[in-house]
Amino acid sequence: MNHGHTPLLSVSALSKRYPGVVALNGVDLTADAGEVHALVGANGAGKSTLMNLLSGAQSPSGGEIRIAGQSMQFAGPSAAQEQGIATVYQEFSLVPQLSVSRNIYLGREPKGALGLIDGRALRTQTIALLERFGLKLDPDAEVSTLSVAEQQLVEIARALSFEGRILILDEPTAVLSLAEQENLFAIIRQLRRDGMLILYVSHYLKEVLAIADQVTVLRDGEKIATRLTKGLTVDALVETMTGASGAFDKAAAPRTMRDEPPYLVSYQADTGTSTLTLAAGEIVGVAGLVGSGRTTFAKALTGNPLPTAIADIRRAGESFRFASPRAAMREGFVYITEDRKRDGIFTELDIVANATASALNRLGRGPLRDVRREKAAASDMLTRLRLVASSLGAPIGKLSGGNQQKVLIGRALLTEPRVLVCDEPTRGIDVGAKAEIHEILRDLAASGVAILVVSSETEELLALAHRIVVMHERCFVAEMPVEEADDMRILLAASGGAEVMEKNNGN
Amino acid sequence: MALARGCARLDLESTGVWLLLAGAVLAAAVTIPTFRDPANLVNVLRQSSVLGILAIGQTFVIAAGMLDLSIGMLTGLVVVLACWLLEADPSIAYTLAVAAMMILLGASVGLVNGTLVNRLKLHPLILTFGMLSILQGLIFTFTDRSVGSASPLLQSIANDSLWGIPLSTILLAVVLVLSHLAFTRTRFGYHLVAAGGNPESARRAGINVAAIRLACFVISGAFAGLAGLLLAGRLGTGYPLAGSGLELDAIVAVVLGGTALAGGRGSVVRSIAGVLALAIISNVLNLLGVSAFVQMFVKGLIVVVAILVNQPRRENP
Amino acid sequence: DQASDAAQTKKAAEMVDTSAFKKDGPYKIGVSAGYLANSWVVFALQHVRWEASKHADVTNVIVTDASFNPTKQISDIEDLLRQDIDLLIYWPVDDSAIASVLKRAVDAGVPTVQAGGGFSDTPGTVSNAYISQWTLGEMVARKLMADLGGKGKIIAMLPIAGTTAAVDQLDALQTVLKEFPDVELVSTEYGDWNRAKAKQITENLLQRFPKIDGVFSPAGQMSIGIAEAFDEAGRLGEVTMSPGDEYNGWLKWVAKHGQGGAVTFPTRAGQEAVKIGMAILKGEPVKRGVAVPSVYISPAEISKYADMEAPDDWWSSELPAEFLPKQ
Amino acid sequence: MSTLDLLRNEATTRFLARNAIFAVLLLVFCLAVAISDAFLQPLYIFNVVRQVAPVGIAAIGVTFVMILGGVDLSVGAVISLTSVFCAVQMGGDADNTAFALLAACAIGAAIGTVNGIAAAFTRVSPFILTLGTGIAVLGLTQIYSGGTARGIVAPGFREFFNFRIGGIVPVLALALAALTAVGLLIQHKTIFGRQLFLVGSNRRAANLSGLPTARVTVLAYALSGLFGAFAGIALLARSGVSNTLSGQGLEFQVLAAVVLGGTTFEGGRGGIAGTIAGVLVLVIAFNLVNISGLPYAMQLVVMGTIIILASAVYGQISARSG
Ligand SMILES: Nc1ncnc2c1ncn2[C@@H]1O[C@H](COP(=O)(O)OP(=O)(O)OP(=O)(O)O)[C@@H](O)[C@H]1O
Ligand SMILES: Nc1ncnc2c1ncn2[C@@H]1O[C@H](COP(=O)(O)OP(=O)(O)OP(=O)(O)O)[C@@H](O)[C@H]1O
Ligand SMILES: O[C@@H]1[C@H](O)[C@H](O)CO[C@H]1O
Ligand SMILES: [Mg+2]
Ligand SMILES: [Mg+2]
Repeated sequence: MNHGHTPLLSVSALSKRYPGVVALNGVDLTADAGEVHALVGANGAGKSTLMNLLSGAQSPSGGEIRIAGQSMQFAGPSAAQEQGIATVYQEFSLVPQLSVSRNIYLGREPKGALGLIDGRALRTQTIALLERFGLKLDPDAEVSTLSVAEQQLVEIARALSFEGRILILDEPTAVLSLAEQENLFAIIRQLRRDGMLILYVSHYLKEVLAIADQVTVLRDGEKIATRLTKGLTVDALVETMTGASGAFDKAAAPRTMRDEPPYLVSYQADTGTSTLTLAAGEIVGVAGLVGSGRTTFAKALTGNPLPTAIADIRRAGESFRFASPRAAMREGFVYITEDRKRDGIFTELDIVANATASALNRLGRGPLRDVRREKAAASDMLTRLRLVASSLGAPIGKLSGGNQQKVLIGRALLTEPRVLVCDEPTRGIDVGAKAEIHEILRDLAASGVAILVVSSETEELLALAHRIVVMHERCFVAEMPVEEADDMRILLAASGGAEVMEKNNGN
Repeated sequence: MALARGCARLDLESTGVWLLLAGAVLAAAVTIPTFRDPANLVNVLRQSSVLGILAIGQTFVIAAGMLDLSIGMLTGLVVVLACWLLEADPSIAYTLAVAAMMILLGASVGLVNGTLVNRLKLHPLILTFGMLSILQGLIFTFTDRSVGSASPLLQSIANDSLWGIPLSTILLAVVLVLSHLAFTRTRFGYHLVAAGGNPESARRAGINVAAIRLACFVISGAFAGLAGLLLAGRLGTGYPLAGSGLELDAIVAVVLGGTALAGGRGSVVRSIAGVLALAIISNVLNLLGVSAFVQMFVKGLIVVVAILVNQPRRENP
Repeated sequence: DQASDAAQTKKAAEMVDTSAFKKDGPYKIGVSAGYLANSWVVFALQHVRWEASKHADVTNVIVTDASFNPTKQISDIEDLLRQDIDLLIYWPVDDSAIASVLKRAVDAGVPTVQAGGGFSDTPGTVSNAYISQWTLGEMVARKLMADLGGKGKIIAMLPIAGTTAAVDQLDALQTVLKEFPDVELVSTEYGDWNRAKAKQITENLLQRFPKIDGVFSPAGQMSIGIAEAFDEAGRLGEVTMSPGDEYNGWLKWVAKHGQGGAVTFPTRAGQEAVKIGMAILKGEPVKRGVAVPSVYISPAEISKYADMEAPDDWWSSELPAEFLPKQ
Repeated sequence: MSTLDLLRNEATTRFLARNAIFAVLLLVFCLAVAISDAFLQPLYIFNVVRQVAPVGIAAIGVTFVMILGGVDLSVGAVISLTSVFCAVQMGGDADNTAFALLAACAIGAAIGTVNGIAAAFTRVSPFILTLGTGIAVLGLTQIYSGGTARGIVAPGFREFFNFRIGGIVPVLALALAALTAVGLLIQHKTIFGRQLFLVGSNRRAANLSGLPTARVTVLAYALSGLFGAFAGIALLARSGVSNTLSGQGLEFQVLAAVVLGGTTFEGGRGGIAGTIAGVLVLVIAFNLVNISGLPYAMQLVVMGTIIILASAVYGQISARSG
């Protein structure tokens, strides 16, 4: 919206070129104090690039940034910070070996006598900050020992500690629990009231419409439009993002019945034992709050047990307890990670290498590779998954998140799995790609694969699963056919308020 | 849970070297009477100060996520030059002047290392390995035999004691205290471990990572200069090969001290514990009259075992 | 140089009053080896053990190895003194580097005897069982000049740069060369007593110089590497090898090619050192230095020394079987 | 279409990055030829190749380990031990040759396996780990050899490896070529070879993808040890004797060569071809200095400079390709 006075932030004709890529192309944007301004767009649209330019992490190839009317050239992040711009980056931006407090005030440690750092002051400052914003963190804990969610909270606390004029949040909620998200939104509203400008990047469009005053849509590095969120619908927003009506059908595909007996899984966690069934041809969704233990279960099921996380699998007389992913794969149990960058992709290796990683033996002859067969298998699989890539020789690191995820799915499928376990299969992936991946999973189920989907996005589970189990404190506390499921029931069960419901074992 | 696990590891990591040290001392004290002889302990201290100073310098570099293989030959170069310069005029005044020069020389070699690492984006290991070779070449171009002699001042600092404590040990202690302060109480110290732990995060926090790296190399270079002066005093003469291999001993000591080569952690105090452990082990083996050949084997074994029991924790999440 | 060598011989003749060191047995002998990873010093050390075994009042021999590191040798000697040794036998990595710690030993009443290296005239060394690397170098040089007929281009292969051996041998050669203006020293190399290294260096020299008439190489183990290089380049014919030392591999080579000869480099220097040391402990006056003389062995008489059955890395000696290094 | 040529030049930069070392090699070689025509004489070239055989062979093994993201500093010690051991076992008798060679290889592989197990099942930094095992092995060698280069090589052993086929190509040079071929085969044609890159690129992902990361790790280090033994044998073949010091310090020449060849310490990149090129760059540079008559000391200076410059050039190019 255009105020009479000079807006706090105005960006004109801003561009960023990377060798080869035009990440951002002549983008104009104005946003004002006391405003929450959201940025949405497909993977690779340029959201993070824009944020990185504003936070001084990268310098523009063209265009101008004005803060309160003054033109800025940020030499580096510290320059931007001096202008009161604080950032929560999309990528992990902490030092794992250091404590929470040292991370929060990194670069701004309080000095005491003789210019020496005042450790006590550092600690008290941190405690004060955490209390003020209701963040539950141990100031002395080493970041490497925190969960993903807790680490994200540290990044947020760090940004808040600047008490600047502009707060940049690049996908802050991707790994946060509902409660933590609510707290964050409360904080954002507070800051807005205090006259701060919040730039908010997210793929969760509901969230965006709930929290933001205005939303700017980027596509292929260009600005498509800036809209008031008032009266804007998700579908309308999706349409502007994708340039086409991309809204995907929420109706779960009909379950294809099989006569094979189901797998009976009994999961022994530190908090007790609970069971779960998995049948060929059905998609089971696992809901739960962050930290409820879904990933740990998913990994235990696929050959990464902990002493306190063991999955026993029985089916028609046979019974397994996998000691390694390798062993699990032999029985057709395959896991697709929730953390692509860290546990998924082989960044500098090409697409073929990434896709065939798990299937080398079945594609080769004895100890020898069959390079031609690898190429063929990879390209067949990836065309089937509608992968968009220049050439299969390109390193996977250059692909967008969505396409990377497709390659990972391809890797799993090349092992011809019987049970496919997808952990947050669409985290950080734009709506277009998301719909495609859902389609792929449905087809797989139809072809007789048993699929377990762990997701923090209820809509996703409702759209995808035939049956939804809810995890709370590392046990399955509720189970419901999708027809009977809705946000409320799931949330209730997930937060421990599970009302007893007769189990529907899905057959 | 995860936190507990973390702390457990952290503990062993920081205490491992003390256990090793205590173990070595105890074993020695009970088995060998001569070990308890204060004069012997003084020996061990005196024998440790050169490596100690080098290890402290190396700790800065390693904590910052790098490595400096050039300090050994740099020490050697200083030994040769200092003795050569001091032969003409061993006066105290001139000694001090030369000392200043040598420390400056060391620092400037560090400056070159740091600049090249920053500018050419070279892997520190390969760069400093090249530098090692260059320095060795320079030494031999300068002389192929022992030259000059260390001034009385240098010799007495290296060999004499004050109230029964070797002067070189006192010097080491001063360096240690200052370095420990730098690590634990200054922004530089805070920022260098950050830069070592995750350079990109450090950069985003507004830390000038390049400057940090430069500084670390300068420090390790300057300390190599200082160590060279001590070594000159101890040898009394400019022996061309005096420094060869010291860089690896220093690295071993630092790692025994629980500083992972991955960077992001580091304690100069523990590095010194590592140095002492090594010195005592070799002293004990000598006192036990263990065959010279077996000594080498035992040392290798101890290094391996020590680092195996004292493993670095898992790195970045 | 020559003068200093003469001076050295004169000094060596001086007698030392050892009454200060007189003490009764049993005795503990400490040996500080500058390095042991070298067959010559291993044989020298075996001679030390052999001689010690002949003295009933010598209870044990403690050996430390500085493996070419003078700093460690200082520490080693300090540690040996801690163990109340009665006699210190040593060979240096570097003479001057250990001068002061040796002085401390002598001040502490522990006599010190240098074994096998060059004569060392410092207050820290009571006596020497020494081999004059200079005389050795001179003998080798003169023999080479004779074989060359006083003219031609030669190369010099020396041991580890900076060691007494390297320094004195080169100095001796240069002194001798003054008398032979028609002999040109085209290149001086350091082969570190390492046969492979000597060979590689020579291979390159062969590229650099279309003609090399003679090779000055007093250390046998390097002479072999050099000869191999010439041989493989098909140029063995053009070159005159200097005498080497009693390195068995070299002796075998001489026996095979009837060329070069050898200058003894007696490993019994170690034995001499113990004899001197025991005399000192008895308080008997001793010479500052006992030269263990090198003699020239012509190719003709080489077979008396060469042991065709023994390894290359072996030294001809009188050691009794039980004291020979394991083979 | 803009994306198309973007990809084209992206591909080219990647190509350049992969092959920077060969450019460097060409450069150094031309320089060599310019300074001395000796570098055009086959006899001399092969001499150079033969000189570098031990380092080159060891470097092949170490490359496997470094693709995996590890490093092997014990290789120098392994070279010493295996060559001494081999000579002693031969004991001057041709009948012992076969056993001596096999046993030496077994020892090398065994030491490598120990490194591998430690590297696979602990989180110890391989740099310090192999530095330690290296010291230990050096000690073993000293204990075993007692300081002398014990043993006598079997008659004909040296002669065989140094025999020049057609009066030009020494068998030792052929051996290096053959082992290079084997290395290339393992790298490109075997599943293990591909798994090396996968594990080196992202160990966690490799493990989750069901790769036998531990087995791959152990095997890689075992190969490094085995090739170390081959190198030890080559060294013995060249010199005819060997002692504790023979292999000392070689590990760093090897390291330099591998890194010059474009195999990074981070792993997941590089390969045998580059390594061999790196080896040749180093040896040519060394001989160049030698031929141009610079003193030994200067050789060291030039070596150091080349290592820095070459890897700088490499780094620049690969940096641009991301
Ligand atoms: N450092 C870089 N080097 C080269 N290309 C880059 C770099 N960073 C981003 N890009 C490219 O710029 C384009 C925009 O990337 P950006 O991260 O800004 O998109 P995004 O909207 O944040 O995507 P996502 O929703 O997945 O976070 C993409 O094509 C990306 O590949
Ligand atoms: N069975 C178990 N035994 C011990 N610790 C467990 C167990 N299950 C989970 N945890 C711990 O709880 C924390 C969160 O678990 P996990 O990551 O599996 O939850 P999640 O539901 O996947 O959360 P997210 O939404 O972040 O993926 C982890 O640190 C894990 O170590
Ligand atoms: O071992 C070396 C060489 O064998 C040389 O021949 C004489 O000096 C000894 O120290
Ligand atoms: Mg982004
Ligand atoms: Mg999870």
